[in-house]
Amino acid sequence: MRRMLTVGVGLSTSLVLAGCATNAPQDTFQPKGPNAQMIDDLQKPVFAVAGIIGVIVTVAVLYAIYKFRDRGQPIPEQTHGKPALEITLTIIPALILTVVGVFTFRTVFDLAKTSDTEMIINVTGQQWWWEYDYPVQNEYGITQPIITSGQLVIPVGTKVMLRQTSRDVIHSYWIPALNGKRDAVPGRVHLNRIEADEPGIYAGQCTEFCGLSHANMRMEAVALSKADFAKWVAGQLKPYTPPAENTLAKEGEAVFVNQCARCHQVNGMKRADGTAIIAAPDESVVSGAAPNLSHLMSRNTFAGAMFDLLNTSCRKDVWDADSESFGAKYLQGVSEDCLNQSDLRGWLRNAPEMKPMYVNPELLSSTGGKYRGMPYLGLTESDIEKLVAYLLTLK
Amino acid sequence: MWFTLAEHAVITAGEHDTGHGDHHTSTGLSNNKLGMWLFLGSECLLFGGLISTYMLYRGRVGEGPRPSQVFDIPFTSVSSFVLLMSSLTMVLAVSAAHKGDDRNTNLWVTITALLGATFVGGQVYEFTAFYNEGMGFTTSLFSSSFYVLTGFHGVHVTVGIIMLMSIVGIMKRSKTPGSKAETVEMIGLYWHFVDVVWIIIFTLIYLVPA
Amino acid sequence: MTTETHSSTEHGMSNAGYVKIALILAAITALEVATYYVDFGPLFMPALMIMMVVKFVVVVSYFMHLKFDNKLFTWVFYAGLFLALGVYAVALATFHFFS
Amino acid sequence: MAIIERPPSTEVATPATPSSSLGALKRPVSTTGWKSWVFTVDHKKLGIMYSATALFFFIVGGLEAVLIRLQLAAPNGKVLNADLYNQMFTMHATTMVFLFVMPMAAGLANYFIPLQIGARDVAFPRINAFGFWAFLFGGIFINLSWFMGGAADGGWFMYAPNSGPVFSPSHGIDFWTLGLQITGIASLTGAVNLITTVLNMRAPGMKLMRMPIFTWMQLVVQFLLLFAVPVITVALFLLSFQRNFGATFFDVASGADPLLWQHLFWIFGHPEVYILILPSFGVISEVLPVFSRKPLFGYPFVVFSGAAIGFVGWGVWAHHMFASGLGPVSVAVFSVATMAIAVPTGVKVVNWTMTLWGGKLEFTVAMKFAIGLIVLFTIGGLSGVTHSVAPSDTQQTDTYYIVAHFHYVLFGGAIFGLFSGFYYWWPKVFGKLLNEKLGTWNFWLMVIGMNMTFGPMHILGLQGQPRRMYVWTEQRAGEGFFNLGFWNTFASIGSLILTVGVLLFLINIVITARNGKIAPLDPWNARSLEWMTSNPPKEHNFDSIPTVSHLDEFFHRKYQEDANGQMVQVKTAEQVLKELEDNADAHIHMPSPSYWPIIIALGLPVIAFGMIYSIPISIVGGVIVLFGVYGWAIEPSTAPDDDFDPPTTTKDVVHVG
Ligand code: HEA
Ligand code: HEA
Ligand code: HEC
Ligand code: CUA
Ligand SMILES: [Cu+2]
Repeated sequence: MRRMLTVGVGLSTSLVLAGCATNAPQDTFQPKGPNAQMIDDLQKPVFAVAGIIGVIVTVAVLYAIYKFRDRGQPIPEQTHGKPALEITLTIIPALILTVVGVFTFRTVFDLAKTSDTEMIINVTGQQWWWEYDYPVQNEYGITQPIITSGQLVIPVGTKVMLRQTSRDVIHSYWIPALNGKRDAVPGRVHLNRIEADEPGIYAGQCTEFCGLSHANMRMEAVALSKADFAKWVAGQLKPYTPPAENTLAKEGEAVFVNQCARCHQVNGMKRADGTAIIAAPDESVVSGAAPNLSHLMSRNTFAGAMFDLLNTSCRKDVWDADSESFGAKYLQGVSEDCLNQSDLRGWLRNAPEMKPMYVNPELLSSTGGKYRGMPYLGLTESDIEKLVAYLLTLK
Repeated sequence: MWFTLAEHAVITAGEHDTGHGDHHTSTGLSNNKLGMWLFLGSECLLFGGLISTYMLYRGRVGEGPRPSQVFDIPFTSVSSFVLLMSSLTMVLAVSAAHKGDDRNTNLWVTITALLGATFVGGQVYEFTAFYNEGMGFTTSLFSSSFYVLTGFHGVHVTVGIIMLMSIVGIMKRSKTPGSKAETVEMIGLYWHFVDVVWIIIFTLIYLVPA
Repeated sequence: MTTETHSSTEHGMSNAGYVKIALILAAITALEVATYYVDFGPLFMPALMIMMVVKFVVVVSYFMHLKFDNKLFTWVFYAGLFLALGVYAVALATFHFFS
Repeated sequence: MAIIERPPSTEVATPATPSSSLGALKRPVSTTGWKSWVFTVDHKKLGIMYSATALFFFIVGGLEAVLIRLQLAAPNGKVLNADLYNQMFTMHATTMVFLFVMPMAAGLANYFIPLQIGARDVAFPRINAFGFWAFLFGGIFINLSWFMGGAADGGWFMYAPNSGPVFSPSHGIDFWTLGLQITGIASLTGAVNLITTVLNMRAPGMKLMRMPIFTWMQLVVQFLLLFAVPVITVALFLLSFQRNFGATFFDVASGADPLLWQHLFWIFGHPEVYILILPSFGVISEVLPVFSRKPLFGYPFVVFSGAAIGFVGWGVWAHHMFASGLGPVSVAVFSVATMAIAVPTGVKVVNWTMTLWGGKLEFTVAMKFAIGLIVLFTIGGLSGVTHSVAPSDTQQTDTYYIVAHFHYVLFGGAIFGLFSGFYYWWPKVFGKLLNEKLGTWNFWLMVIGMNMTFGPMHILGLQGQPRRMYVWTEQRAGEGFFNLGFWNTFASIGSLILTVGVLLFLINIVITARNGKIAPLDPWNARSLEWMTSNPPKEHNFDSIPTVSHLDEFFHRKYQEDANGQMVQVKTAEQVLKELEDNADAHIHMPSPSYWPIIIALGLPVIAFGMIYSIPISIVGGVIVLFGVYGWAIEPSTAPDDDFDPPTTTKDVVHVG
């Protein structure tokens, strides 16, 4: 039985060790906004209560097995129980839980409050990335809808209401530092409120199993100061500037129109005859959507935040920036020097190899030939070279 | 469908022979009867689930017809009435069986089976009519959940008819008159249950407007 | 639960009684169908529900002998029934079915 | 086989054999060899078969778990690809839950309920046999998918619409759905059978409040099954109709609501978790008193809290859906309802601890596992309570913190309870004692391994690692040595220790079978009726059915209070048994073996197979089932007396079944 003690001690030490570990980006005990804070205020005491009860039970059992082990004592009295004790020990937990219940009730309704919303963003999940759609909100300078993906950009200190849904299966939106999860369910709109106290990047992850690349469906929330946010909005509303003639990028544009524009929208891109090029991803993709690439280089990640658009050193620069300088660094976007060439090229070369997706034509019978994710396009290396040059112009 | 089929066959046609009256049980109740009631309790959850699904989806007709456009209340009222009356003939069969009156038992069981068959026939007719009005199994959520619910019920009735017909055959072969009384009673319980389920379906699905 | 009552064989009702009950059931059914043709106003839903429940209970109590049989059977069956009612009603309520 | 003559004689009487053919085939008559197993209706043989099959599936599920852990041992694991990984955790959970814990509990129930209530068999022996075969064929059917283009890959709760034909085009989910339908039939027939058995087949004097706790908890479990299985039956049917016949129950484009599946699944699923745990609660409520040498503390409280858990368990299912978007009212209500369940469960924990208190504890392996359960289950239960606080749960749900919770309650609870039962009842079933020394190693490696595997998952989850990820990356693992990477590796090492622990149990079985110690009649100085039989029990269990006048009847026959109020032994187990033998019933009529259960059960997977590939095959299966049902219906479950060679006299016949 002494060994049982050892195990107990070992266990509690490991828990302590855990406490002083890591700083993981998705830690649920580091709230960075009022909603997550509300949860934290509730869960900390609950964990404490649970811990204490756990210790009491464990100690009682350990004491009993030490004290009452067979030392040759006579057969004990055949007692059948003590109702008074039983009832007491039933009522105490009931009381504890009543208290917990009352606070839980309050917090549930506090978190569900929507009346003081300051900004609305539509969030749509699909296999395996998130799309953000900022409806027109003139007070933030959003005079036209902004559509982006992967990184959700919000102003600090603003109560943002996410209106969530999905285009295919159920996903779940989760930025632990800002709030708990809320599922994005096709056919339903679920509200989820977030607010960040300080500028910075907050990591998150899709947490409802959504098929092959569920593990690779990540997201990030980027909080910018109100001034920086306005700059970001202005950047997103910048009209399309075609690459200069006779550049590699211009050739890339042609490849893009050929290969990519059927799925990916680039706002303002026109054919030679001046007609707008409108993507029709619903003809090729089950969920009916592919990321809007108009301002690809304004974000730091791609493909469901699975890969960085920034190379390692530039990424570090942004992530480690203090909250003062963070905004400016983020708004720089991705320059040629900072581009994570290998992953982006890998992606264009063979996306399904980089990120498991359902694009095997033999298995597509049940989808009417539509892909789930971005297919292998069989581009040549020179096409890729051109495309990268072109994508770099999409600031 | 095979699920319910096997289930009933196993439980109802099954173990009757062990339960001859003189058995000692702790409650004094017959094993078969207790088993049957347990099973019927369980069936409540099955039909409850199907009915709830229907209730949730009855208004979701997509391009297909609405319930009120296809339902033929006079027709269904008649077939509901037929099923209700089959409960009467069933109870008369059970009553005769307990009196050891195999001749009358046979008669009432046969009539019950016929009434049941009429009901199922009506359902087949109804389904065909609906289908012709453009309400296929996969037309809409309403149609799928309607067919699944009433189809499950229809399968239950069909299984009941098979059991009724079998018991007629078995009683004819049996040497001791009245020996199958408990089996008849057991089939009766099942039959009445299927009837009460229809009582609910008729009201909730046909009479309450969506 | 240990009552030594013997199962249903001896008691129950006379055949005439069964016929009477069937007539009542038929009458209620007729009334139910009538609601389809005659406008009962706000009474419609409650009336229909009550008639449905009455028919249900009558068949179960008399034709299925629950009224005369051991309470255990009643208990087992209605446990299932009420459980079904309870869980499915709550589930539908979460879909705002009743509002 | 069917009639046992004069049991007291030391020789085993050669059983008379039925001669005529009443069904379409002659009755099977073998009393030895494989036929005596395949066609048996004996609850003890079926119990063994259930348990042996379940143990096999435990190893399958365990190997799947080890592959999962190997994949996750390091970042960007390469052991499994995404597709295989998704199949792996789906099938791991399915196998463990539906093909190991449930049937293992059913096996113990089958074997011990009749013995504990003083019956000679269950109420419906042939249905019992059918249930076993349906479970076996259902389990094989589900696993066939591995070889037919891939197993189910939607997670064990198979949320729609991800489980629909578009998003899971392989046949894996079809096999899963239909296979579970078949094992569901097994559970349902088992429930009807065992409830009837417990209510109707008790020995004289065995009032409900004198029933051993294991039987009580199983009774609650069977009621839960009775009412929960049809709910998942509905869900599975809807899914099958969608996948195989084009219905659109979960297809959003047609207006469906995916939350319907979640409700149906969890209305079943939450009672299911109590179906998994209560048998083990029952086992340790037997084991703790025996090795504490005093009665279970607060027997009525334990009974009623078990029933209360069963009851309240129906009202909390939506706690699995706190993040699903139910709306604050539902969330708040279900949150508080969930907390309520901790109260009756706490009653049990208190009573077990109080049973130890003041006892004379003997730490056999069975006892060690039982005590292990108290502590480990409490840890899991308490993390459950932290989930029940809905706002916190939105941070926890679908992370490894949940995985930690349910492995503590399932492994530390359900499985420790079952292992306690194995060590406790092994001598009863096989007449030999499992090796205690090896068992002690088995226990400690399992305790250490399980804490190493699942303990760190609390940390992983709370630091934000979601579940069901085929890979994790350094990028989200945090800094420092003790980052998530460390704990992932640590957990994987733990799972290997756990494997060794389980392996020792398998080795123990082999060693015991080869040259284990022959068990004395009453090796543990036990208290309940199943020990008032020989080891292993005779085919008819009891020579004469005992009349019960106490809770812990066996103990009270052995021990009585002396003048000073001290318990003293007045009889040995041998003497108690001798008394039963002396009053032996002269002529015991046991249910006869039958071909039909296995034939009907065989038809089911054939039907299911046809539903996936081609309807005519289903029709063949249907014909097999019908044929079996008819054979069954016209064959009396107990061969009549004139059906024997030579015919027996009907005088003094004791009917069973
Ligand atoms: C054996 C199976 C088992 C058991 C017994 C339990 C028991 C409990 N479970 Fe668990 N649970 C699972 C198996 C089980 N669970 C599984 C498999 C899942 C995940 C499914 C999936 O997603 O794949 C799950 C998930 C799960 C969730 C959903 C989490 C999520 O996905 O977000 C929740 C939420 O409330 C929950 C709560 C509880 C509670 C409150 C109990 C209570 O019954 C626990 C009660 C016990 C105690 C509390 C300890 C002893 C009590 C005392 C010592 C008294 C004093 C205590 C207090 C005052 C607190 N469980
Ligand atoms: C009773 C239920 C039960 C049991 C016993 C277990 C046991 C184990 N489980 Fe499992 N688990 C679940 C139920 C269970 N699990 C459920 C419900 C899920 C959720 C799935 C989902 O999300 O859909 C899950 C998910 C789950 C995950 C999460 C996967 C993910 O979300 O991505 C992990 C990861 O580590 C895991 C690990 C383990 C391990 C290491 C064991 C170990 O305890 C296993 C120990 C057993 C063995 C190791 C077998 C030993 C024997 C041998 C190996 C013998 C070898 C013999 C020869 C060679 C002859 N389980
Ligand atoms: C058949 C549709 C389809 C075609 C054609 C296609 N893509 Fe994609 N693309 C997608 C989908 C779907 C995604 C999202 C995949 C994911 O993240 O899981 C995607 C993602 C991307 C991303 C990451 C965007 C982000 O914000 O995360 C880039 C960059 C990209 N594609 C570039 C291209 C280029 C360049 C081409 C042409 C050479 C191309 N795609 C052709 C469907 C397509
Ligand atoms: Cu999207 Cu998981
Ligand atoms: Cu639960």
